[in-house]
Amino acid sequence: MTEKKKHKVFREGPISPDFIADSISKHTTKTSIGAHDIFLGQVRADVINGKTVEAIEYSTYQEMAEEKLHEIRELAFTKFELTCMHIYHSLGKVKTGEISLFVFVSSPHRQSAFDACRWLVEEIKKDVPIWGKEIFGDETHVWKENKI
Amino acid sequence: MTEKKKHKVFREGPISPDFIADSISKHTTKTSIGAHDIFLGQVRADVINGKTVEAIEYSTYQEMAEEKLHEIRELAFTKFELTCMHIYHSLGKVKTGEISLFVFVSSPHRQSAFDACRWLVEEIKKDVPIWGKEIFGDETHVWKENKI
Amino acid sequence: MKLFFFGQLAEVTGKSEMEITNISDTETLLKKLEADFPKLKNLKFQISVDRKIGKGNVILENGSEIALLPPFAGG
Amino acid sequence: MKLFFFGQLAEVTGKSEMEITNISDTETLLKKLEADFPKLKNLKFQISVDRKIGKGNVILENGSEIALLPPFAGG
Repeated sequence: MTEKKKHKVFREGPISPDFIADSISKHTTKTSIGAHDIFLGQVRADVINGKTVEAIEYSTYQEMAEEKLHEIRELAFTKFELTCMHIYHSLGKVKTGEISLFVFVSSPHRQSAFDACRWLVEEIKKDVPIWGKEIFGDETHVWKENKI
Repeated sequence: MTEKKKHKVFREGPISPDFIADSISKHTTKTSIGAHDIFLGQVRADVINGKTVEAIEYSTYQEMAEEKLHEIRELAFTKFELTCMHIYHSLGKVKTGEISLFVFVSSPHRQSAFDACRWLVEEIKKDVPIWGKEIFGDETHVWKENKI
Repeated sequence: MKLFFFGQLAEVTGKSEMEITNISDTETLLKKLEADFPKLKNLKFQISVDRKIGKGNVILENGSEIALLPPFAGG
Repeated sequence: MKLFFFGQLAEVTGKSEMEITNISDTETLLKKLEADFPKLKNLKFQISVDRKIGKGNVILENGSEIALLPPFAGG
Protein backbone atom coordinates (compact mmCIF):
# COMPACT_ATOMS: atom_id res chain seq x y z
CA MET A 1 0.00 0.00 0.00
CA THR A 2 1.55 3.27 -1.08
CA GLU A 3 0.44 6.73 -0.19
CA LYS A 4 1.10 9.36 -2.80
CA LYS A 5 -1.14 12.24 -1.87
CA LYS A 6 0.35 15.68 -2.23
CA HIS A 7 1.05 17.31 1.08
CA LYS A 8 2.23 20.67 2.26
CA VAL A 9 6.04 20.72 2.34
CA PHE A 10 6.78 24.28 3.40
CA ARG A 11 6.33 25.41 6.97
CA GLU A 12 6.93 28.82 8.47
CA GLY A 13 9.83 28.77 10.95
CA PRO A 14 11.66 25.81 12.47
CA ILE A 15 10.37 22.24 12.53
CA SER A 16 9.76 21.33 16.16
CA PRO A 17 10.63 18.00 17.83
CA ASP A 18 6.94 17.72 18.79
CA PHE A 19 5.91 17.94 15.16
CA ILE A 20 8.36 15.12 14.40
CA ALA A 21 7.01 13.01 17.28
CA ASP A 22 3.50 13.57 15.99
CA SER A 23 4.51 12.41 12.51
CA ILE A 24 6.14 9.29 13.93
CA SER A 25 3.12 8.39 16.03
CA LYS A 26 0.82 8.58 12.98
CA HIS A 27 2.60 5.50 11.62
CA THR A 28 1.59 3.19 14.47
CA THR A 29 -1.41 1.96 12.49
CA LYS A 30 0.69 1.12 9.43
CA THR A 31 1.80 -2.31 10.54
CA SER A 32 3.49 -3.29 7.28
CA ILE A 33 6.27 -0.83 8.15
CA GLY A 34 9.43 -2.35 9.63
CA ALA A 35 11.86 0.54 9.21
CA HIS A 36 11.78 4.33 9.28
CA ASP A 37 14.68 6.51 8.27
CA ILE A 38 14.49 10.15 9.28
CA PHE A 39 16.87 12.85 8.13
CA LEU A 40 16.93 16.18 9.95
CA GLY A 41 18.84 19.19 8.73
CA GLN A 42 19.87 21.47 11.61
CA VAL A 43 21.19 25.02 11.25
CA ARG A 44 24.89 25.10 12.13
CA ALA A 45 26.66 28.00 13.84
CA ASP A 46 29.29 28.15 11.10
CA VAL A 47 32.00 30.76 11.38
CA ILE A 48 32.46 32.66 8.13
CA ASN A 49 35.17 35.32 7.90
CA GLY A 50 35.27 35.52 11.67
CA LYS A 51 31.53 35.95 12.15
CA THR A 52 29.21 33.31 13.54
CA VAL A 53 25.94 32.38 11.84
CA GLU A 54 22.97 32.93 14.15
CA ALA A 55 20.12 31.97 11.83
CA ILE A 56 19.26 31.08 8.27
CA GLU A 57 16.36 32.78 6.53
CA TYR A 58 14.91 30.47 3.90
CA SER A 59 12.97 31.43 0.79
CA THR A 60 11.69 29.48 -2.19
CA TYR A 61 10.16 29.70 -5.63
CA GLN A 62 7.19 27.88 -4.26
CA GLU A 63 5.32 26.80 -7.42
CA MET A 64 8.47 25.42 -9.01
CA ALA A 65 9.62 23.81 -5.75
CA GLU A 66 6.29 22.04 -5.32
CA GLU A 67 6.32 20.76 -8.89
CA LYS A 68 9.86 19.50 -8.48
CA LEU A 69 9.11 17.88 -5.11
CA HIS A 70 6.11 16.17 -6.63
CA GLU A 71 8.31 14.70 -9.39
CA ILE A 72 10.89 13.59 -6.83
CA ARG A 73 8.20 11.88 -4.72
CA GLU A 74 6.74 10.04 -7.69
CA LEU A 75 10.16 8.89 -8.79
CA ALA A 76 11.04 7.72 -5.27
CA PHE A 77 7.93 5.52 -5.18
CA THR A 78 9.00 3.87 -8.42
CA LYS A 79 12.67 3.48 -7.42
CA PHE A 80 12.23 2.18 -3.86
CA GLU A 81 9.85 -0.11 -1.97
CA LEU A 82 8.18 2.50 0.23
CA THR A 83 5.12 2.54 2.44
CA CYS A 84 5.13 6.29 2.84
CA MET A 85 7.25 9.39 2.60
CA HIS A 86 7.02 12.87 4.09
CA ILE A 87 9.11 15.93 3.37
CA TYR A 88 8.99 19.20 5.30
CA HIS A 89 11.15 22.29 4.80
CA SER A 90 11.17 25.54 6.72
CA LEU A 91 10.65 28.99 5.23
CA GLY A 92 11.59 32.19 7.02
CA LYS A 93 13.99 32.36 9.91
CA VAL A 94 15.44 29.26 11.57
CA LYS A 95 17.97 29.82 14.37
CA THR A 96 21.13 27.78 14.90
CA GLY A 97 20.37 24.50 16.61
CA GLU A 98 16.88 24.43 15.13
CA ILE A 99 15.66 22.08 12.40
CA SER A 100 14.91 23.26 8.85
CA LEU A 101 14.53 19.98 6.91
CA PHE A 102 12.66 16.82 7.89
CA VAL A 103 12.65 13.88 5.50
CA PHE A 104 10.77 10.82 6.75
CA VAL A 105 10.74 7.57 4.82
CA SER A 106 9.03 4.32 5.85
CA SER A 107 9.34 0.89 4.30
CA PRO A 108 8.79 -2.75 5.20
CA HIS A 109 12.59 -3.21 5.19
CA ARG A 110 15.53 -1.11 6.26
CA GLN A 111 17.56 -1.17 3.03
CA SER A 112 14.81 0.59 1.06
CA ALA A 113 14.28 3.12 3.84
CA PHE A 114 17.99 3.99 3.99
CA ASP A 115 18.41 4.12 0.21
CA ALA A 116 15.34 6.25 -0.33
CA CYS A 117 16.00 8.74 2.47
CA ARG A 118 19.53 9.43 1.33
CA TRP A 119 18.47 9.72 -2.29
CA LEU A 120 15.67 12.13 -1.37
CA VAL A 121 17.92 14.44 0.63
CA GLU A 122 20.38 14.66 -2.26
CA GLU A 123 17.61 15.36 -4.77
CA ILE A 124 16.09 18.06 -2.56
CA LYS A 125 19.45 19.80 -2.11
CA LYS A 126 20.31 19.53 -5.80
CA ASP A 127 17.04 20.25 -7.58
CA VAL A 128 14.59 22.13 -5.38
CA PRO A 129 14.72 25.94 -5.65
CA ILE A 130 15.29 26.95 -2.03
CA TRP A 131 17.66 29.67 -0.84
CA GLY A 132 19.15 30.45 2.53
CA LYS A 133 20.50 33.72 3.88
CA GLU A 134 23.03 33.04 6.64
CA ILE A 135 22.54 35.83 9.15
CA PHE A 136 25.25 36.97 11.58
CA GLY A 137 24.90 38.64 14.96
CA ASP A 138 25.63 42.07 13.45
CA GLU A 139 22.71 41.59 10.99
CA THR A 140 24.96 41.24 7.97
CA HIS A 141 24.55 38.09 5.93
CA VAL A 142 25.96 35.80 3.24
CA TRP A 143 24.09 33.46 0.89
CA LYS A 144 24.39 29.78 1.65
CA GLU A 145 25.58 27.32 -0.98
CA ASN A 146 25.15 23.58 -0.62
CA LYS A 147 28.17 21.34 -0.70
CA ILE A 148 27.77 18.19 -2.72
CA MET B 1 33.72 17.68 20.17
CA THR B 2 32.69 14.07 20.58
CA GLU B 3 30.58 12.57 23.33
CA LYS B 4 31.47 9.02 24.24
CA LYS B 5 29.92 8.47 27.63
CA LYS B 6 28.29 5.08 28.15
CA HIS B 7 24.54 5.33 28.29
CA LYS B 8 21.71 2.94 28.98
CA VAL B 9 20.69 1.23 25.76
CA PHE B 10 17.98 -1.13 26.92
CA ARG B 11 14.52 0.11 27.78
CA GLU B 12 11.54 -1.86 28.98
CA GLY B 13 8.71 -1.88 26.40
CA PRO B 14 8.33 0.23 23.24
CA ILE B 15 10.23 3.43 22.50
CA SER B 16 7.71 6.26 22.42
CA PRO B 17 7.60 9.13 19.91
CA ASP B 18 7.80 11.53 22.88
CA PHE B 19 11.06 9.96 23.99
CA ILE B 20 12.40 10.47 20.46
CA ALA B 21 11.24 14.11 20.43
CA ASP B 22 12.95 14.65 23.75
CA SER B 23 16.22 13.21 22.41
CA ILE B 24 16.02 15.45 19.37
CA SER B 25 15.38 18.57 21.40
CA LYS B 26 18.46 17.89 23.55
CA HIS B 27 20.59 18.61 20.48
CA THR B 28 19.48 22.22 20.06
CA THR B 29 22.47 23.45 22.04
CA LYS B 30 24.95 21.49 19.90
CA THR B 31 25.30 24.04 17.15
CA SER B 32 28.11 22.28 15.30
CA ILE B 33 25.56 19.70 14.17
CA GLY B 34 24.23 20.10 10.64
CA ALA B 35 22.66 16.69 10.08
CA HIS B 36 20.88 14.03 12.11
CA ASP B 37 20.03 10.60 10.80
CA ILE B 38 17.55 8.59 12.81
CA PHE B 39 16.70 4.97 12.23
CA LEU B 40 13.60 3.48 13.84
CA GLY B 41 12.80 -0.23 13.80
CA GLN B 42 9.05 -0.83 14.02
CA VAL B 43 7.40 -4.19 14.74
CA ARG B 44 5.69 -5.49 11.60
CA ALA B 45 2.47 -7.50 11.54
CA ASP B 46 4.08 -10.26 9.46
CA VAL B 47 1.97 -13.23 8.48
CA ILE B 48 3.77 -16.51 9.19
CA ASN B 49 2.06 -19.79 8.24
CA GLY B 50 -1.28 -18.02 8.15
CA LYS B 51 -0.95 -16.36 11.55
CA THR B 52 -0.33 -12.67 12.13
CA VAL B 53 2.35 -11.38 14.48
CA GLU B 54 0.84 -9.22 17.24
CA ALA B 55 3.98 -8.43 19.24
CA ILE B 56 7.64 -9.25 19.64
CA GLU B 57 9.05 -10.04 23.04
CA TYR B 58 12.71 -9.08 23.17
CA SER B 59 15.40 -10.51 25.43
CA THR B 60 19.16 -10.05 25.59
CA TYR B 61 22.38 -11.30 27.13
CA GLN B 62 22.78 -7.91 28.69
CA GLU B 63 26.43 -7.92 29.82
CA MET B 64 27.65 -9.20 26.46
CA ALA B 65 25.31 -6.86 24.56
CA GLU B 66 26.58 -3.84 26.47
CA GLU B 67 30.21 -4.78 25.88
CA LYS B 68 29.55 -5.27 22.19
CA LEU B 69 27.61 -2.02 21.89
CA HIS B 70 30.42 -0.19 23.62
CA GLU B 71 32.91 -1.56 21.06
CA ILE B 72 30.60 -0.61 18.20
CA ARG B 73 30.23 2.94 19.55
CA GLU B 74 33.98 3.40 19.95
CA LEU B 75 34.61 2.10 16.46
CA ALA B 76 31.92 4.36 14.99
CA PHE B 77 33.63 7.42 16.49
CA THR B 78 36.89 6.44 14.82
CA LYS B 79 35.31 5.56 11.45
CA PHE B 80 32.98 8.56 11.05
CA GLU B 81 32.98 12.29 11.81
CA LEU B 82 30.33 12.30 14.52
CA THR B 83 29.18 14.82 17.09
CA CYS B 84 27.11 12.31 19.02
CA MET B 85 25.39 8.99 18.83
CA HIS B 86 22.56 7.35 20.78
CA ILE B 87 21.26 3.81 20.60
CA TYR B 88 18.14 2.51 22.35
CA HIS B 89 16.62 -0.96 22.13
CA SER B 90 13.49 -2.34 23.72
CA LEU B 91 13.30 -5.34 26.00
CA GLY B 92 10.09 -7.17 26.80
CA LYS B 93 6.94 -6.89 24.74
CA VAL B 94 6.58 -4.45 21.83
CA LYS B 95 3.34 -4.56 19.88
CA THR B 96 3.03 -4.27 16.10
CA GLY B 97 3.25 -0.65 14.99
CA GLU B 98 5.42 0.22 18.00
CA ILE B 99 9.11 1.04 17.92
CA SER B 100 11.80 -1.29 19.27
CA LEU B 101 15.04 0.24 17.96
CA PHE B 102 16.11 3.90 17.89
CA VAL B 103 19.52 4.78 16.45
CA PHE B 104 20.31 8.50 16.43
CA VAL B 105 23.47 9.86 14.83
CA SER B 106 24.49 13.51 14.56
CA SER B 107 27.30 15.05 12.56
CA PRO B 108 28.33 18.40 11.11
CA HIS B 109 27.62 16.98 7.62
CA ARG B 110 25.04 14.66 6.17
CA GLN B 111 27.31 12.11 4.52
CA SER B 112 28.86 11.07 7.84
CA ALA B 113 25.47 10.93 9.51
CA PHE B 114 24.03 8.69 6.80
CA ASP B 115 27.09 6.43 6.63
CA ALA B 116 27.33 6.02 10.39
CA CYS B 117 23.64 5.39 11.01
CA ARG B 118 23.42 2.67 8.41
CA TRP B 119 26.63 1.06 9.58
CA LEU B 120 25.43 1.08 13.19
CA VAL B 121 22.11 -0.56 12.40
CA GLU B 122 23.87 -3.35 10.50
CA GLU B 123 26.37 -3.90 13.31
CA ILE B 124 23.63 -4.00 15.93
CA LYS B 125 21.61 -6.56 13.96
CA LYS B 126 24.67 -8.69 13.19
CA ASP B 127 26.67 -8.63 16.43
CA VAL B 128 24.53 -7.72 19.43
CA PRO B 129 22.98 -10.68 21.29
CA ILE B 130 19.30 -9.79 21.22
CA TRP B 131 16.45 -12.21 20.55
CA GLY B 132 12.83 -11.72 19.60
CA LYS B 133 9.87 -14.00 20.06
CA GLU B 134 7.20 -13.22 17.49
CA ILE B 135 3.90 -13.72 19.27
CA PHE B 136 0.63 -14.51 17.47
CA GLY B 137 -2.95 -13.82 18.50
CA ASP B 138 -3.41 -17.40 19.71
CA GLU B 139 -0.39 -17.00 22.05
CA THR B 140 1.81 -19.36 20.04
CA HIS B 141 5.12 -17.94 18.83
CA VAL B 142 8.11 -18.33 16.52
CA TRP B 143 11.64 -17.01 16.99
CA LYS B 144 12.60 -14.08 14.79
CA GLU B 145 15.68 -14.22 12.58
CA ASN B 146 17.19 -11.15 10.99
CA LYS B 147 17.52 -10.95 7.25
CA ILE B 148 20.76 -9.52 5.96
CA MET C 1 6.08 38.02 -19.62
CA LYS C 2 6.79 37.89 -15.89
CA LEU C 3 10.38 37.69 -14.72
CA PHE C 4 11.15 36.72 -11.11
CA PHE C 5 14.39 37.25 -9.20
CA PHE C 6 15.21 35.02 -6.23
CA GLY C 7 17.67 35.00 -3.34
CA GLN C 8 20.81 36.97 -3.90
CA LEU C 9 19.62 38.03 -7.35
CA ALA C 10 16.65 39.88 -5.91
CA GLU C 11 19.04 41.58 -3.53
CA VAL C 12 21.51 42.60 -6.24
CA THR C 13 18.89 43.84 -8.71
CA GLY C 14 16.70 45.40 -6.04
CA LYS C 15 13.69 43.67 -7.59
CA SER C 16 11.77 40.49 -6.93
CA GLU C 17 9.82 40.68 -10.19
CA MET C 18 9.41 42.71 -13.37
CA GLU C 19 7.45 42.66 -16.63
CA ILE C 20 9.42 42.13 -19.82
CA THR C 21 8.28 42.41 -23.42
CA ASN C 22 9.70 41.91 -26.90
CA ILE C 23 12.36 39.43 -25.86
CA SER C 24 12.46 36.34 -28.04
CA ASP C 25 14.73 33.96 -26.16
CA THR C 26 16.78 33.45 -23.00
CA GLU C 27 20.09 34.45 -24.56
CA THR C 28 18.69 37.82 -25.58
CA LEU C 29 17.17 38.19 -22.12
CA LEU C 30 20.48 37.44 -20.47
CA LYS C 31 22.30 40.10 -22.50
CA LYS C 32 19.69 42.69 -21.68
CA LEU C 33 19.76 41.84 -17.96
CA GLU C 34 23.55 42.00 -17.79
CA ALA C 35 23.41 45.42 -19.43
CA ASP C 36 20.76 46.65 -16.96
CA PHE C 37 22.34 44.98 -13.90
CA PRO C 38 26.12 44.64 -14.46
CA LYS C 39 26.58 42.90 -11.11
CA LEU C 40 24.80 39.83 -12.51
CA LYS C 41 27.94 39.06 -14.52
CA ASN C 42 29.76 38.00 -11.36
CA LEU C 43 27.03 35.76 -10.06
CA LYS C 44 26.11 32.15 -10.75
CA PHE C 45 22.51 31.50 -11.70
CA GLN C 46 20.20 29.47 -13.92
CA ILE C 47 17.16 30.62 -15.84
CA SER C 48 13.86 28.75 -15.62
CA VAL C 49 11.06 29.11 -18.15
CA ASP C 50 7.64 27.97 -17.01
CA ARG C 51 9.33 26.43 -13.94
CA LYS C 52 11.67 24.25 -15.97
CA ILE C 53 15.39 24.75 -16.37
CA GLY C 54 16.10 24.40 -20.06
CA LYS C 55 19.36 23.53 -21.77
CA GLY C 56 20.87 26.09 -24.14
CA ASN C 57 18.84 28.95 -25.58
CA VAL C 58 15.12 28.68 -24.81
CA ILE C 59 12.49 30.46 -26.91
CA LEU C 60 10.21 32.73 -24.87
CA GLU C 61 6.51 33.04 -25.59
CA ASN C 62 3.86 35.46 -24.52
CA GLY C 63 2.82 34.52 -21.01
CA SER C 64 6.01 32.60 -20.21
CA GLU C 65 6.96 32.67 -16.53
CA ILE C 66 10.68 33.28 -16.30
CA ALA C 67 12.88 33.21 -13.23
CA LEU C 68 16.52 33.79 -12.33
CA LEU C 69 17.64 31.17 -9.84
CA PRO C 70 20.84 31.40 -7.80
CA PRO C 71 22.48 28.14 -6.58
CA PHE C 72 20.05 26.11 -4.49
CA ALA C 73 20.65 25.89 -0.76
CA GLY C 74 17.84 23.79 0.67
CA GLY C 75 18.34 21.59 3.70
CA MET D 1 31.49 -22.73 35.33
CA LYS D 2 28.18 -21.05 34.56
CA LEU D 3 26.39 -21.93 31.34
CA PHE D 4 23.57 -19.68 30.09
CA PHE D 5 20.90 -20.56 27.53
CA PHE D 6 19.20 -17.77 25.60
CA GLY D 7 16.14 -17.38 23.40
CA GLN D 8 14.92 -20.53 21.73
CA LEU D 9 17.68 -22.55 23.40
CA ALA D 10 16.35 -21.77 26.86
CA GLU D 11 12.94 -22.86 25.62
CA VAL D 12 14.18 -26.13 24.11
CA THR D 13 16.35 -27.11 27.06
CA GLY D 14 13.91 -25.86 29.67
CA LYS D 15 16.76 -24.05 31.40
CA SER D 16 18.13 -20.54 31.39
CA GLU D 17 21.32 -21.47 33.23
CA MET D 18 23.19 -24.42 34.74
CA GLU D 19 26.47 -25.17 36.48
CA ILE D 20 28.95 -27.32 34.61
CA THR D 21 32.20 -28.87 35.84
CA ASN D 22 35.03 -30.93 34.46
CA ILE D 23 34.62 -29.86 30.88
CA SER D 24 37.85 -28.81 29.26
CA ASP D 25 36.77 -27.14 26.02
CA THR D 26 33.79 -26.04 23.93
CA GLU D 27 33.86 -29.10 21.66
CA THR D 28 33.53 -31.44 24.64
CA LEU D 29 30.79 -29.20 26.03
CA LEU D 30 28.90 -29.31 22.75
CA LYS D 31 28.98 -33.13 22.62
CA LYS D 32 27.72 -33.37 26.17
CA LEU D 33 24.93 -30.86 25.56
CA GLU D 34 23.80 -32.61 22.40
CA ALA D 35 23.67 -35.88 24.33
CA ASP D 36 21.64 -34.30 27.15
CA PHE D 37 19.41 -32.20 24.85
CA PRO D 38 19.12 -33.98 21.47
CA LYS D 39 16.95 -31.17 20.06
CA LEU D 40 19.98 -28.88 20.05
CA LYS D 41 21.29 -30.79 17.01
CA ASN D 42 18.63 -29.22 14.82
CA LEU D 43 19.20 -25.66 15.98
CA LYS D 44 21.67 -23.01 14.92
CA PHE D 45 23.67 -21.39 17.70
CA GLN D 46 27.07 -20.02 18.68
CA ILE D 47 28.95 -20.48 21.94
CA SER D 48 30.41 -17.51 23.78
CA VAL D 49 33.10 -17.81 26.43
CA ASP D 50 33.49 -14.83 28.72
CA ARG D 51 31.17 -12.89 26.40
CA LYS D 52 33.32 -13.44 23.33
CA ILE D 53 32.49 -15.70 20.43
CA GLY D 54 35.64 -17.70 19.76
CA LYS D 55 36.67 -19.43 16.56
CA GLY D 56 37.13 -23.22 16.66
CA ASN D 57 37.56 -25.09 19.91
CA VAL D 58 37.94 -22.81 22.93
CA ILE D 59 39.58 -24.00 26.19
CA LEU D 60 37.37 -23.54 29.24
CA GLU D 61 38.76 -22.44 32.56
CA ASN D 62 37.40 -22.43 36.05
CA GLY D 63 35.09 -19.44 36.33
CA SER D 64 34.49 -19.09 32.61
CA GLU D 65 31.09 -17.66 31.73
CA ILE D 66 29.70 -19.69 28.86
CA ALA D 67 26.56 -19.03 26.85
CA LEU D 68 24.64 -20.65 24.02
CA LEU D 69 23.43 -17.96 21.64
CA PRO D 70 20.81 -18.53 18.96
CA PRO D 71 20.88 -16.29 15.84
CA PHE D 72 20.59 -12.64 16.80
CA ALA D 73 17.38 -10.81 16.03
CA GLY D 74 17.80 -7.28 17.31
CA GLY D 75 16.11 -4.34 15.63
